[in-house]
Amino acid sequence: MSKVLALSEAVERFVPNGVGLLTVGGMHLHNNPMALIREVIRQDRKIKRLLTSPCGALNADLLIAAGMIDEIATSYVGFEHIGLAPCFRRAVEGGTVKVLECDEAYITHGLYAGAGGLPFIALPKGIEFTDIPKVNRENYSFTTDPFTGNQVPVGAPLKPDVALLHAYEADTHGNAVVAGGHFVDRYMALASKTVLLQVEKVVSTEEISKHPQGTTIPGFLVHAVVEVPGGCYPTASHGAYQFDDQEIVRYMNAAKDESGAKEYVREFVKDTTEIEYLDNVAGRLSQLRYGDGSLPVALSDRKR
Amino acid sequence: MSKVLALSEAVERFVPNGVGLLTVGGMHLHNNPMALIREVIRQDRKIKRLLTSPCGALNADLLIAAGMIDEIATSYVGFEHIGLAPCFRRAVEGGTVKVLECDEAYITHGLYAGAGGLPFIALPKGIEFTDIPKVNRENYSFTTDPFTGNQVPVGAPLKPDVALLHAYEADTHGNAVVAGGHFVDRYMALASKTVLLQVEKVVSTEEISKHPQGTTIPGFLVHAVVEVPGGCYPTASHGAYQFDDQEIVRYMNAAKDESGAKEYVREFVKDTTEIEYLDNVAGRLSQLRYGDGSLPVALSDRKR
Amino acid sequence: MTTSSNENSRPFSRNELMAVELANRLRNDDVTVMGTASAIPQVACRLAQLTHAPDLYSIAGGTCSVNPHLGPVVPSCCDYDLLRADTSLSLNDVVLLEGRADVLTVFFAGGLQIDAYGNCNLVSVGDYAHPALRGPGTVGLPFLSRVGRVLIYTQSHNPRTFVEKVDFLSGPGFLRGPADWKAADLPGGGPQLVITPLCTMGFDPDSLRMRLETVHPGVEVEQVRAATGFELIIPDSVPVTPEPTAEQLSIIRTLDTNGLLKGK
Amino acid sequence: MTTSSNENSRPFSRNELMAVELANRLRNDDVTVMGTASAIPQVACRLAQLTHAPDLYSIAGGTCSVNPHLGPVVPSCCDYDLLRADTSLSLNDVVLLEGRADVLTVFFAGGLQIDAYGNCNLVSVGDYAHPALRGPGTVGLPFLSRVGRVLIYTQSHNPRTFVEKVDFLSGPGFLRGPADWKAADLPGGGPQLVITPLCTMGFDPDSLRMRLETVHPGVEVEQVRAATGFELIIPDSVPVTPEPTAEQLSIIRTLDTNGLLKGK
Repeated sequence: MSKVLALSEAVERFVPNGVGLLTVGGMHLHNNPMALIREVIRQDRKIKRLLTSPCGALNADLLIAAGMIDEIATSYVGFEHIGLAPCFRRAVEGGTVKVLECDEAYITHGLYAGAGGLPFIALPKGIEFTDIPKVNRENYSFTTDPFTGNQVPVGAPLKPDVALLHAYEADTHGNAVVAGGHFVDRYMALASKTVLLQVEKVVSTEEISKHPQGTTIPGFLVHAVVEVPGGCYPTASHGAYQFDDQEIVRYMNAAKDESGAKEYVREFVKDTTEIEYLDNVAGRLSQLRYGDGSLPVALSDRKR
Repeated sequence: MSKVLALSEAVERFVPNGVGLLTVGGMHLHNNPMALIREVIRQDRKIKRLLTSPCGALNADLLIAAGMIDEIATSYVGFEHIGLAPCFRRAVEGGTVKVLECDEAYITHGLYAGAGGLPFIALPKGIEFTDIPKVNRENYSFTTDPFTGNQVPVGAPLKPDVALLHAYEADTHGNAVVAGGHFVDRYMALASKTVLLQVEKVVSTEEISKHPQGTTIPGFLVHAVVEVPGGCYPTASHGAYQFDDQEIVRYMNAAKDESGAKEYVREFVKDTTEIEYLDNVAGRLSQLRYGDGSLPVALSDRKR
Repeated sequence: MTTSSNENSRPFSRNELMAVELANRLRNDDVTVMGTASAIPQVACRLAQLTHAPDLYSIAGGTCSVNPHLGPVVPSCCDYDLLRADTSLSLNDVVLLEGRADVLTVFFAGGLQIDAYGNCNLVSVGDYAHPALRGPGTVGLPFLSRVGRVLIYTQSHNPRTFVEKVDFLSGPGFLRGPADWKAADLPGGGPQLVITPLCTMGFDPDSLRMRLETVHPGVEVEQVRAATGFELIIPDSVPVTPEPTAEQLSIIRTLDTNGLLKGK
Repeated sequence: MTTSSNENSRPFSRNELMAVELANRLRNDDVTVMGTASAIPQVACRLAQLTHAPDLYSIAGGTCSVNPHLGPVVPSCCDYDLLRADTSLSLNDVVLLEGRADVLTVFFAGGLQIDAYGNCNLVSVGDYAHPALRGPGTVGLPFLSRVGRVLIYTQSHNPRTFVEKVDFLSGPGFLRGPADWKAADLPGGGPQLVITPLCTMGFDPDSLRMRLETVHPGVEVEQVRAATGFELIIPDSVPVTPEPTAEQLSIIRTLDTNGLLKGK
């Protein structure tokens, strides 16, 4: 039974409006599942709480720009070397989006706990000397280490209702190959109740099974596969194309104030179908594609 | 600086006599680091406590046959479809080796905790309804889940002093590629203070770096690399050769009583150098090699 | 094991019958996991995939390959050959999912001892401190408490294996019965099925004790009763287990080119 | 940032000087980790590998490749190009090792605010509930408490960055000083070095407060004092930071074919 769906149908069926905890894959400006995120905005599926990878970027900021989220659990939202994320910054400074302050170790260990049905996860020494647990008592707490008697910091398990993830390719069952960096996307898939996957291309199971150990996400965790070549744009898709720093800067400039942000979302998301959007950026995308010669990981290797 | 050492020197330098917690890689009759284990026996390096993967096999039973260990933390020692492990069975029934009864989930999560400096690991619901935590209060305990107020089972972190592991190949720095099943060997490497690696062959860093994501164990965790082609025999080396069920049966028959076990150890380990031993079994090994045509994972794929 | 005199004349082995019985209980939306020495459930899952359950996923614990293609069937759950498969996970991933309790729907279990409530024991027989028989250890059996359906299979149907109460509980079944089971509020669905060389058993929904369902061709009910070390619930009428179809046997033999299941 | 008038006439940029200063503090047995926007420490590590520290390991947090070959240097820590490397880990593996506290010896840190005791803040400036400036978030900075040596670098040396006490402590330095630091008994060695476009600073072993070590060529001690928002310990004699050697510059430029470090 094929799980390949049109972008609109995948979001309609699997992202309920008001979803409790939704997580978005990718890290910094890489492998952000932008096509899925744009469709969530088009369909106005509000998100109660967003969870990012240890470094969220446009995947979080665009959702904030569109007024989609109430709360964000994150250890970082920004555009790395390019600058701060304008809507995240404004929303937090203005108190319109609540932050559940996390750190990278908690996000990865918390997803491990969520994936494994662990009631909570004990954390390595150190976090209790920061201000983070003081401002986020929902995700951090303390308990007794019964082996030593010490009070130690612990984190709550992270169990997203829905994960929006990008992979390089998948078969119709959702068995997916991630090229390049894996970030915490696999743990998001393992920990989430529902997984939507956007891919550069759908391939045969025969092709996938030539490299059984290259598959990062097993199909039984995946609910929908959406084929959207270019769908990470303007972020990078490892193995396919680099991020577009010019478009990121354009977004940052446009989103300097709230009305500019709303206008950007209207023009490039709400008033544009995904196909139109990707048609319009096809020229930029072709310039950003990794050339065969310059591939750091050859195509024959990316399946590892 | 090359970490490649002769088998004898690697054990001399890095396995102290009376080592507190030593762990052996591989699972069932696959990827057991037998050359390292035979050398530990030859050098009479006693082990206070042995930790196996979720399924120990000859890697544990031969050490027991040779009288090397006082205690064993394990969830299984046996020869899978072939039968029970004779020396483990006899030693536990006779009370000469103490068992720290573990389950598979605790061993993997406990190594995760050890690798990550977590003070302990909360376990998923279920283990508390078995008799296992009742008979092993050193590794299992209970504490309060501060997010729910429930008492929940927890496990102590597993932090081996020394890990003996097998990999298909490594460079002189110890960057290692594991072919086929990974079992929990990587977590053993991440959690152990000292890692000794036996490999089928040493390759160049240039070769390794052609497939950076195929490397399972990073060199900075590895203290010694020993090149012993055939060194897993009579267990399997994934990517190289199948296990020898005939030799396992011969061992099981020989080790039916304690004097037979001691005699086997004397003949095939103590009175034989590793080179002599592998010379003697070269004929069998050549029959057990995976033929090119029958390779389930082609040589070009094993580096994934 | 007691076998009937005309056993060898049948066109299928007991192992093949057990694999088919298991396969018949699998569903198209199942995600199954199996452990040590799992040739029979491996064949059952592949058979189901190739017949009524094409979308079923099966995970070979050990290598943790997903949907191994088999052909040949291999005796070890960690075999390199199992990596001829659709995809593959890491052992740690599988252990994680075994904790999630809402993804994996079937586990194939067994034991040195299996008791009237489907509790399993792979650890030791007799007093734990001074065991009469030390088994290999529990491996992942505590997972039984968290999986959708536990399907138990064993090649030993005798009073030493089937006991009123396991000497050491390492794989939770219905614990000590309904009150205990309800109080435990475990995420799993508990044991559903026990398949042996003699018969197929289920569990009585009220008492949660083992109940005979069918006897295999050539086996008498009395034989089963005598081979069981506790009071088995035996309905008035006990049908005979359906025989494997020609198609099922043909598929099994295409997979099992080494004849691992032919033996018995 | 204050720059001296003859800055542009020097044969190296401030970024190149900072990379060399960092490289000079790295040892052959180091295992280093770096995070977000880490072009400067990436170059520092590769430079060290190609000169005095061939056995050093460097981990690019993000992709988690080990010993990226660079050429070109890339601005993002998650770049696909970083996978042109010796080997690679998963992010989860690196997070685990950051907890072990006995494997990773160097972390390159920074902050919106860095205080007199080397505590870092990447989260927010002003009242946390109503921040004057919301930063991106702390990422992995709590790891500072567990790593052998923290090497801090920043491209902003001004009184807003260098403050007496961070408004939000997200990366532990020496906390509130010797008593606090001793009581905490953290596994890490604490901050060792702070490199800015103006100078290199260390920490006074008694007070654990920041202390000027060297001023970069063309920078006056008074400039540093004025650019620092707390009372910096300034020794009687402050040498000038050694200039990069021709060999060091040549290596950097072979790696940095995109000229990322050339800017400033």
